Amino acid sequence: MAIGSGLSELELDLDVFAGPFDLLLTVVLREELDLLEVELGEIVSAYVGNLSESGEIDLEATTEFLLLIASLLELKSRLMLPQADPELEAMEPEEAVEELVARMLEYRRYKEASASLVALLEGAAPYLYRSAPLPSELRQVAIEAAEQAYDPDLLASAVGDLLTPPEEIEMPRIPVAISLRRRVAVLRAAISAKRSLDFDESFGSESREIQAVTLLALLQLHGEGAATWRQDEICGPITITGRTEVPVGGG
Amino acid sequence: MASDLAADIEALLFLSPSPVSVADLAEACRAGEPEVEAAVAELESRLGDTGRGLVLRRVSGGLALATAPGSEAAARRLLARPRTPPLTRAQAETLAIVAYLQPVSRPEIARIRGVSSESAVASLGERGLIEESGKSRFGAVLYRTSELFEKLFGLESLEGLPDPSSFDPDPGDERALRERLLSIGEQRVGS
Amino acid sequence: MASDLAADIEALLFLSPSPVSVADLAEACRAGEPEVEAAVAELESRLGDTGRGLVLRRVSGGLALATAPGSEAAARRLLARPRTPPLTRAQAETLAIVAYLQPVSRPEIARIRGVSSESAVASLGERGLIEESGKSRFGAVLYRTSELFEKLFGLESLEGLPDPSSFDPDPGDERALRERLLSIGEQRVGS
Repeated sequence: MAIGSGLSELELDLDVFAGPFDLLLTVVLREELDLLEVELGEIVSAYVGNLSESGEIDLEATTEFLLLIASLLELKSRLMLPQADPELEAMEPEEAVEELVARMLEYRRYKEASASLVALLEGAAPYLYRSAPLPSELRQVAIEAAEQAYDPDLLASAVGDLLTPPEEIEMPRIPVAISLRRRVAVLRAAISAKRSLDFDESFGSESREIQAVTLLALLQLHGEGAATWRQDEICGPITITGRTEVPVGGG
Repeated sequence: MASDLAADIEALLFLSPSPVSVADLAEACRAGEPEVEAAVAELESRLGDTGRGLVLRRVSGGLALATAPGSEAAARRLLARPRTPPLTRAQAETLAIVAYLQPVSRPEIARIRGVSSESAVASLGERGLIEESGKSRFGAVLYRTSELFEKLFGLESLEGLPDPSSFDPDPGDERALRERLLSIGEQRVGS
Repeated sequence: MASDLAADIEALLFLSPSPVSVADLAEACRAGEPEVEAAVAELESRLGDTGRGLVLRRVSGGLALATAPGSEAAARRLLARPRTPPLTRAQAETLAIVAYLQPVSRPEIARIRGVSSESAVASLGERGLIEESGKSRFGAVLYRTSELFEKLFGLESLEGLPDPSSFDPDPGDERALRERLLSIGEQRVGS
């Protein structure tokens, strides 16, 4: 069992939350923590750090992580977007709220269902069933009465399946750590130098992972009101613009 | 004749290690299903008499004999078999998701619960309540509930699970939740 | 009171796979042995009534419930018929490993399949397709296929198992089947 990359082992130490990653979205879904307070970039860095330390990848645990972090990112980024951007109409905060409400309601449904299952189990517990081997006279007859019911090729083909090596899954080589803070600093410097820049032109030569974290940094600057961007078509060029004149909090 | 059939059915249910359907009882007793149904009703009412130690249960798609609840304490003392430990919160939530959405993969369970469900899935498997049921398109193992689950939870079939929509909060609660979240979002966007 | 005790005793004898002594019954029911004797007599007379499918037996080890004579034919039709529902993928893989590599231990099966195979082994055992065959050097239970297995697959002997090479993705590989399965199983876990 490769548990080196297990989510339960990813310990987080954030400003608003300390504990296993495992718990984080649960706490958000249970409304015990405001998602807007959570620094998601730090979680990604911590996970990537863990992954490269352990050197092992448990595919299922990694899928779980990606699913969980992706839904956190989506929810948070939608919550953070100002209402005013007309070109980003598709991402109204109302929609973010709808998404989060839907997630919370879905979780609640199964939480309630689990309580009813526990009650069913409790109600059925006093009924005990017999568990005893069949009397020998009934067991012996079985062999004589048995007729062919299965095709032996079933076994040969199962062995064939077992002899088939699992598909090689290309795992990206992840640099030891990509610091979100570092990317925020790089992005700030680039904006203050040029005020407006093209994402591909400035960061296109970096690795995909660094580009991804730079996008996270952009989200963070956007949340602070320090930068905005346009992308006129899906997968088209991204233009980043600094907005030094409107810091959040009116300072 | 009818009483002989009821006796045969009691004997078959006593011997059978798992619940037996009316169709299988009919075939084994060389009787029609309506006669079996009638004999089952007769057996049930006889078992319902005061002072009886056994009851008839309809579980997991068939009929089974079980001990009456009043004898549980004595039975557990004799067999030195304590009640199985209650489900933890994580196990109960995971089991509910598997029961309603089966077949379902672990990443999907994690998505709904917002938490990795590796150990809950493993312990439910160990308790025999869920079992593997093939793989998803992406190669993740899929899980479903077992026959033992239906037996231990007293369900005749999965149809017997309570309607999940009965667990949804009333519209007032839902609206309050939505408004609260929206106001948080607006504060944050801070104009 | 006496009838409650008779009901408890009926429940206890129903659950116990082997005969139970009066002393053990008394202890489990928290009653005196004379009361238990009286309740046993009451249960026996009640079971003697017409239409009951169960009888009380006094055997060397104590008391036991058994089926009343007259239901053997129906029991044989219901239970002496091997259960042959389609094998799940987990069961087919596990059975194939046991068939081609026997004797083989459960940990070895798990290493080849890349997942714990507890429930597949248990259900194959319950259906009589595989059986225990001693222990390995390390104390793990070893499994082999049963005589019933050969009958249900229409095999004269294990020599008749089909050659898997027509399903083998790499028939040129000269290594022994066990070695190949184990090494590919390890890749499966590692991925």
